[in-house]
Amino acid sequence: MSGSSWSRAEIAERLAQDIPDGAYMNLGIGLPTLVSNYLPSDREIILHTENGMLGMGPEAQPGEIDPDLINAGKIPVTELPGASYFHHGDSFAMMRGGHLDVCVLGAFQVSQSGDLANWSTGAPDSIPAVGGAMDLALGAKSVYVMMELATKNGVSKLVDQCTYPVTGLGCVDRLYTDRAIFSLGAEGAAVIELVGETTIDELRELTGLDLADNTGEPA
Amino acid sequence: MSGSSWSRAEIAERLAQDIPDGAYMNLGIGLPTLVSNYLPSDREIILHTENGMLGMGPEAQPGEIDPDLINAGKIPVTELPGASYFHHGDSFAMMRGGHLDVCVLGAFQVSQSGDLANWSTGAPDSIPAVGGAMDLALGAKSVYVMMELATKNGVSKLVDQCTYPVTGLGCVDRLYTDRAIFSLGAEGAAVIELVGETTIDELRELTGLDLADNTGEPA
Amino acid sequence: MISKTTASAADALADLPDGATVMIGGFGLAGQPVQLIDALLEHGATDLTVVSNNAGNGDTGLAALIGAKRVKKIICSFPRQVDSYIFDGLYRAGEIELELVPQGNLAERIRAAGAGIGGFFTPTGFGTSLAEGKETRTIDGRDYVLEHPIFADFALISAYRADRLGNLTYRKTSRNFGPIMASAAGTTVAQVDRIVELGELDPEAVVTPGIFVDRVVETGDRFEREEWADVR
Amino acid sequence: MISKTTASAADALADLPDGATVMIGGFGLAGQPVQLIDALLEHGATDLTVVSNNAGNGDTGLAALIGAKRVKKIICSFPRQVDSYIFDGLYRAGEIELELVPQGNLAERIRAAGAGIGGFFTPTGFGTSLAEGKETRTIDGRDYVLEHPIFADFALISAYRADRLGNLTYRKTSRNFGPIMASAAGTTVAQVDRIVELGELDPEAVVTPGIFVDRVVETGDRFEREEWADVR
Repeated sequence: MSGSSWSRAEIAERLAQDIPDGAYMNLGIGLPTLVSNYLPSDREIILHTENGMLGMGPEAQPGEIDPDLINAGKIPVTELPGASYFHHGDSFAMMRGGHLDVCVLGAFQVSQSGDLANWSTGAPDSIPAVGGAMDLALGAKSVYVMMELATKNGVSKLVDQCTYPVTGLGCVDRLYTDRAIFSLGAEGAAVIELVGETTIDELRELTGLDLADNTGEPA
Repeated sequence: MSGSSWSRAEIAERLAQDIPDGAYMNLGIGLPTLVSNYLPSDREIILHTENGMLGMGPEAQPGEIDPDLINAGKIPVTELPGASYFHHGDSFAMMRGGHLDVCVLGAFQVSQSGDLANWSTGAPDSIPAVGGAMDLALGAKSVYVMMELATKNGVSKLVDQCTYPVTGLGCVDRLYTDRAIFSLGAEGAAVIELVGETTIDELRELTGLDLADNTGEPA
Repeated sequence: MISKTTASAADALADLPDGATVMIGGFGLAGQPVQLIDALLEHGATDLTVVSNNAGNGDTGLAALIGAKRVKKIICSFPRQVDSYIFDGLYRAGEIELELVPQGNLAERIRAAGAGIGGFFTPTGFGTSLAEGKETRTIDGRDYVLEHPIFADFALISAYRADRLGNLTYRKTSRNFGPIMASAAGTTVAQVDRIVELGELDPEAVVTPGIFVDRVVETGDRFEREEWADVR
Repeated sequence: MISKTTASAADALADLPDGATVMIGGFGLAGQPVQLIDALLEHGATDLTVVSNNAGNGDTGLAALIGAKRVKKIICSFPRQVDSYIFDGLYRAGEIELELVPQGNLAERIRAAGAGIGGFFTPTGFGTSLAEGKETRTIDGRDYVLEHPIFADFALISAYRADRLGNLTYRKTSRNFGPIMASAAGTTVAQVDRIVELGELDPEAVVTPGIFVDRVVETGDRFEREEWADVR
């Protein structure tokens, strides 16, 4: 930690502490995959990949690459004892049916009521692609987003209303950022943990939101 | 064959000739199970049982009874090479999706447009029970009914409109009886084969229906 | 370390409340979770809604539970059997409610609950008395009835092998309702012959992934029982 | 005697007509029926609608088919990839139509086609631009979008083992769309490494029963290929 912000690795490390023993979890493509590096060794957490597997192990190393065994990011992975395979219909039924405990996603924007925008920037000349983003947004009992709180230009990505095309409405429960951890919901965003010397007032100024202070409450 | 009518076994034997090589077939509980005794030995016909199996073999004999291996009538059966097991959701999806070639059912009544009544007599004090009847009625590319054409009291069971509660509408393609074989459909019933000395006029009188004569056409 | 192994059927049902909706696997006797049903009777929970294909045979298992007046309502496809006299009597006396559902719609409604589907259009039952009052729609020239998911508080199922993560395999046609019921209940309890070491089950052949299973009770090798003497 | 074995991929696709809707299995390269796609390109059918999770990688396989302008429309969830330049170019030029479907809805719509479901209410996509113009409904407090089945004339899939009845097993995550696509097409063609003797496949572990498969083409052991060198 450097002063009042976390690196991406630190966000992932902090988030990993909140995954309970025995949880079934899906880590979205990109940033969220970092979380798997920090899962507490005394907890058994079972990873789901939406292309049809429970019990996914670490990324495959040279010498153990199997083209039939990949994750949703199409990266070769490994299989842990107790794994199982199933087809895409069953895999997305599992997600949509609310059987996973936690899903961790990246985002372009998140609204204080938990709307998620992470599939499209809406740029008119872009090739649209959604993949499993909209399913993942609804795909677990708890949906966590991890991202930097502001863009490189200093604009807050936690917003009142998403301006990017939404992926799902009211679906994000908790937001892990480099400056603070927030709970989101119909009643708005609340700060539940501050990073380093960050203050709530700084966050209110950055986001322009009337953030509740729940830092005193147990997570 | 005795004069102008067939026994139940003869109906089953005749129906069996119309099941093509390679067909996937479901035989309803009761009378239709007789068909399996007469399948031509030079044809390979694969039996489905809706409680989750393809490749069902003959009824189990003493010494080979396995309580985990039963048919939809809850009778112990056997397994043929190339069999497969699946759960009830998948089994009825297979039927409803039209993957079976033939389903053979018994009936209380069949209407000339192919409505089927075979699940309830509608008697007010009876305990209702439907099982898979309504699924089977829609469960194959071709649905065949086998039954005696008339009740013991001489009343036709091939009717203009079913008076018993229906199992499915317009679902029966062909009707195999002790007196004749009929095709059914939106355009009404047609006789496609007569048993022994039975005449179309006799059938018209018995059923009270304006039966078309398609006996000259190839089946 | 995750372990879904539960010491006894009684322990596995200890928190099952009065008024619960309970799915019970099995088609006839195949796949019936006999020990769990016995434990449910012993447990004493009442005012239950039971979802099961049949309504009990003879005077044991589900029939005994119904006979003990623990079941206020049953959702099933085929209550009437040659030996369903306990259900028959209570039904005629108006002492048990029946929701009769075509077997394929029963299966698909249970599957929908597990799969997060809010409703679906099925052709089965269209135009029949079992679809009376239900929304219908013609889609691409075919007629359908709208049906909704069936959820349960508990599912009691019978499987063949489990590991400590709750991954299950079944045996032949006793698979029937087990996998879909496991997906549709808040708490799924599976009785299995044997709990094997992690890694012994082939990941390609696991039928119910452990994510759908909360508690596993080991009930001993079925082949020791008289009924399986032929296939020991 | 039933035998679904077909001598070559070309034979298996001989009657595939212009204008057909063709499902193509695979997620990225895993489970892609490479030999069947090559045969489809060779076959020459055009004006195709392709249903597949992706829209091709590099300049081989599905990308080559698209590059040869055989595909008028693609229904998929994730066309844009680092190496999807052939699709990208044609799409930007307005020379290929795209129906973008969230991956879970794509899977469930394919499953619905195979399962005789006329339509279903799914929560995925509600409130997003991909549900614009679609019927919605609130059921028990949750918002849903009505989605309809996707049928195909042909499904081209890749599996691991088959028997002469067309029963299939898969290998690891290459299973993906194979089983559901096999159920949703008029004619399903599977390429497999090896066709084994009847009875060699464990009936408990068959993933796609032969009823869903029309033609099987044997393409040889995958472990002979360079990509599988690590797991030979």
